[in-house]
Amino acid sequence: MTAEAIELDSWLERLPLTLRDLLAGPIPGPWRWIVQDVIAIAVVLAVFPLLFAFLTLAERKVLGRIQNRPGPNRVGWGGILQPFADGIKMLTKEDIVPRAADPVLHFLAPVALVSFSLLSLAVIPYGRHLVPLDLDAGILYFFAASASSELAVFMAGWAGRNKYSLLAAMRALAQLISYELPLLLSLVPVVMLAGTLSPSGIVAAQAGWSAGFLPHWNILTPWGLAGFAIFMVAALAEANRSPFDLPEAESELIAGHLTEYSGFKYALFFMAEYFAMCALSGMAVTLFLGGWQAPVAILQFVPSYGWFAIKLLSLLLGFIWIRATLPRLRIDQLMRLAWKFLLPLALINLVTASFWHLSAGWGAAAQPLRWGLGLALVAVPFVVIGRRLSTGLGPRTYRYAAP
Amino acid sequence: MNATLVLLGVFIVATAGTALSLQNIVRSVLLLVLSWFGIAAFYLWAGAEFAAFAQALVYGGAVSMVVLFAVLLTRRGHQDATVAPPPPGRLLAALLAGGAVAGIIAATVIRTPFASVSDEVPVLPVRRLGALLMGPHAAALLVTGALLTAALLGAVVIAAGAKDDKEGSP
Amino acid sequence: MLGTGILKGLAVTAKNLAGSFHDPGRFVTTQYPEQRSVLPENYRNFPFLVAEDDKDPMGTLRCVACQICEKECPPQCIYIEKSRDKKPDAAGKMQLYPAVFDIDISVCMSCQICVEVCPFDAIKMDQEFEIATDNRFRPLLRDREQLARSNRYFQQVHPTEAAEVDARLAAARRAAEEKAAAKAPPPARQEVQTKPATERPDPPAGGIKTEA
Amino acid sequence: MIENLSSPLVSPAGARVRPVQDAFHGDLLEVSMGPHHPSTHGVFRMMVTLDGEAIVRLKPVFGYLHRNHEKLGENTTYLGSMPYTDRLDYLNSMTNNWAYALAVEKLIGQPVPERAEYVRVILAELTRLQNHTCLAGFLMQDCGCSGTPLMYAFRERERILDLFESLSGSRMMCNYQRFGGCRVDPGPEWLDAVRGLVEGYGAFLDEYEALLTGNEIVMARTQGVGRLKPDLAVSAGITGPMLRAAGVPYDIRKVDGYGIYPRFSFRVPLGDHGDTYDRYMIRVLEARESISILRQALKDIPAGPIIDPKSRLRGLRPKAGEAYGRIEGPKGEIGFYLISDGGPNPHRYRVRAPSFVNLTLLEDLCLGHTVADAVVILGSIDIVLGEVDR
Repeated sequence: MTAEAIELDSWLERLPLTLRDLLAGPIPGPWRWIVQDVIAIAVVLAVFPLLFAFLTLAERKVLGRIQNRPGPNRVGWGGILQPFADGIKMLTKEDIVPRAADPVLHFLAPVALVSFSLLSLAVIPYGRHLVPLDLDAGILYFFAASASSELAVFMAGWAGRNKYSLLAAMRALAQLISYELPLLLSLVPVVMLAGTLSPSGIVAAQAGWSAGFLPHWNILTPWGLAGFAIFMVAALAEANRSPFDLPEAESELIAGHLTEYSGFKYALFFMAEYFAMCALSGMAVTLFLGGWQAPVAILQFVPSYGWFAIKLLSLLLGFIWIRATLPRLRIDQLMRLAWKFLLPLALINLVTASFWHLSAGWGAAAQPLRWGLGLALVAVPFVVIGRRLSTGLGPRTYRYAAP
Repeated sequence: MNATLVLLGVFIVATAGTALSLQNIVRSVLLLVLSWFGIAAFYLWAGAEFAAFAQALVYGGAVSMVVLFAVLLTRRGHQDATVAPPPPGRLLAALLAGGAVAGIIAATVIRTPFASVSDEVPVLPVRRLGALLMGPHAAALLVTGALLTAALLGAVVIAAGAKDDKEGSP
Repeated sequence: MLGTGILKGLAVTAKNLAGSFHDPGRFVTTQYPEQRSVLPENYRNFPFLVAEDDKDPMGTLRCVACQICEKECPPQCIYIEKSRDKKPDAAGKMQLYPAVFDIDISVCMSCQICVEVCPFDAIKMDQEFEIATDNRFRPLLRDREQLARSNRYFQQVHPTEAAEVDARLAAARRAAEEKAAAKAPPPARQEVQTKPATERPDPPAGGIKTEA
Repeated sequence: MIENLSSPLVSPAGARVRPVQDAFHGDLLEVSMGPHHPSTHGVFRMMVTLDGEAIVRLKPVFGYLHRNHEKLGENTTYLGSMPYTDRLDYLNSMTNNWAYALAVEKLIGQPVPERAEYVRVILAELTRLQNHTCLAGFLMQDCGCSGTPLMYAFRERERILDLFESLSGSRMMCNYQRFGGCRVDPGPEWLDAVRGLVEGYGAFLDEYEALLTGNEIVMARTQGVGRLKPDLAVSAGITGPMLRAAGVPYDIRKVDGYGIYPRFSFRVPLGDHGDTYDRYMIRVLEARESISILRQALKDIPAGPIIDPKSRLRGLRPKAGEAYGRIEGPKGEIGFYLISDGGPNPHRYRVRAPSFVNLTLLEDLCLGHTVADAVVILGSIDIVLGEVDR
């Protein structure tokens, strides 16, 4: 930690640490780190389910407001207790296990899905001192945890022994696997330029402001912008969110791989989906939006975990906003988008990032040229591949019958 | 011998063993995937974080999907539904092959001098790993890369070919 | 260029999100039990029988049991039994009255054809829609007493239509009186028991459920 | 034109479609969608046979909402059937009423006063506006939007239904037209309310198109999906926006010129590809034409009686004969064919429902497409089960 960072540690910044030491203080030496880890786990297990609860409420309220209606406002003041009402309803609902189902897999699927998505929450740096698990290969751990959630989706689809849920499970797998590639490739430039796989290292690499108000976030570079866009689109697909929520598309295969689930297991699936959404947007914040860094130097009095929360919530709001606006893509279009559009763009983004890295030494005069070239390297393939991909689609003009 | 090592070894062998014995093929595949996660846990115990997460990501995420897709998409043809009892010759050949492979492995295990397990294990930071991979071991990395790409292209060609056969037979 | 259409769509939803907080045009929900939307005057729900006088509804029903509405009602949900005796109606003429007048409002589709074909303006459409019941047979079969409402209630519910009907009835009554007066001027004019026009402000009768 | 199903079909999208073996042993998947599938616009069922993702055979099954409408018509008086016509295409009761009134007026040669003709045109175009707006909402709901376009469409539809309620007494079951005119005279303040709505509707359509028409995902999901060739459409008797989207210039308002439509100048938009996107766009363009018709009608609506004084409400006994009255409903040609034998009840009461006829081509449009497309194609045909099953 640089000297300047230490004296910046206001008491608010160190609050979580002081609280933890307060709790873990009396425990004798060797057992203390276990208690500290248990506290960290307890905090994550408390914060994220609560965030999930109020996220469902926020989603229904924002969706309602976009559709000119109030959203839930009957339970509690302004609908604040709605998530708990939903929770109780889900708990009291009957949990039907189909006779032909494979009971072990049927039970294991939601449990596995939730546990894998919870695992991936362990490495995201929520604040300057708030990293539950500071791993050297944290980014790899994150994607290892979220990659095995495909297994649980397959288990859910297969265990139900239902023709629709199996079809939907196969679609879900195809979608998850083909979007894993652009997801990972879009973060490779970040790792390359930050030189480390550890999330806190990446956040530290984005520290500092040039001229006081321009933060060194990755998104404020041409390759960062493209990488962020690809990462968000792929994150939408990984979390089965709006334009890609094919697996549980109501208009086609009823409830996809969730058809055979009811009661609290059904709620667990949605909890897992929201955890995956939070985890992926947390990772997007860490990689591209400078983690817990403040946007402007003078605003540093706000604690670091505050900035992380603001960025995370704004990304989640973006997820909800997109869900309210866009229709769903068909399975073949979804695949074509992943393999023929996002993947090539992600690969070209590597070239842009390397150009950006090599041209770091250019003088101030050459900055506009550097930016121009960087943006061209991003925009030109986008337009060319975009036009080739959407041949035959486009706005049309209509003629009128002769009177 | 270290207790956790034994525990992990038993876990891996047990899950792989029961995977072989199960009737329900999907459950056996899932048990196999569990044993892969056991191997990842072993790497973690051994202090190789990078290898553990790579194992979990590659095997737990991708290879398990390939195996499951293969299990689901191969259709049992009518002819191989009933498994004919193995003629005595085939049984003998199986024993021979199995014995030979087991013998070679046992021989190498016995003859190689294992270094004594020292307590502190040097934890390699990922950056150092990267330098090593790109430096002295670059050739090995590129060869495996080329091999994997060739395998992938071969699979695509075979799969594309298979679609035509399916089209032909009504 | 790919993506501009999506951005325009996002802009529209953002405008609606912002608009829903200040622009009434973009926040259309009326919170029903607390707020109520104003019903237009022409709104029609199930029919009711018009009675001239609040205090004695059964005595002053305009309906003369001519059964035209029973025949014309498409789903046939009206059942009328004529009375044996006669009683004087508002214009003093001796008329029959319905001994039984049932409407099964679970069958009625409130198409108001009965109102259209009734020559005596005896049946009009009500505007009360909060009539949920826990049993779908007996409470939904309304008999004469439940159907009767006073003309005052009719004036509250459909003001313009009621005014026009009252004017027409008053004119018809005056014409009947002149004709009666012209037809029998020589004999001593017997006391005309006709009730004066209903403009006389009646105190709201307790018996009939009048709109508060 | 439509060969029998056993011979191999080449679907419009060019995908080679193999004849159907028995569905249970080949690698075909028999999927039954409906009758209470969330996206079949009411009780309608599609028996879809899938070869992998592509549809090989689609058998529509309907009749779940059959209410014996036409037999009922034969046992009720001419006036008694009028409220039942509201329940045919329950989204557009005003145009159903007008078609039935037109048929009876042709049967008995009943003249209709000027003001009633203008009010009928105004109400028909208002119905067309709300129907086309709802269609776009439902179509986007089938494409997977989570309700936003549908809620905007219903927000505007409620404004139009409030106008119907303040005029006829009920939002959807108006029962407003009579033989020889209309039942209630719209007051000046009602006409001002309609003028206010018509002025604001253009802006709403612009905002709606900004949300949907340029949207790349909407274009990807609907362009080239369910392509309908003009000659197939004509031979199958398709009418309405679906026919005009295929490029055939046939609009009964121009062809028959019934009512006073020849007095208004409006254009008939035509599509070139006949796919789902064209069907959506044609309806939006027609909505804009309806706005211009409404402006013209509202400008010069005359005073005068709303119903012909000599028109008979009860005891209508037309001379023996037959008549077929048809109008350009929002979904296509809705017609009533009446045979009277002099009695108070029609001898034969037949309804030509556009949704029913347009639905016959569902399989031809869906061959070779995926299940997700079939749902979108069904949405673009714009069927209402009340009218299909009668």
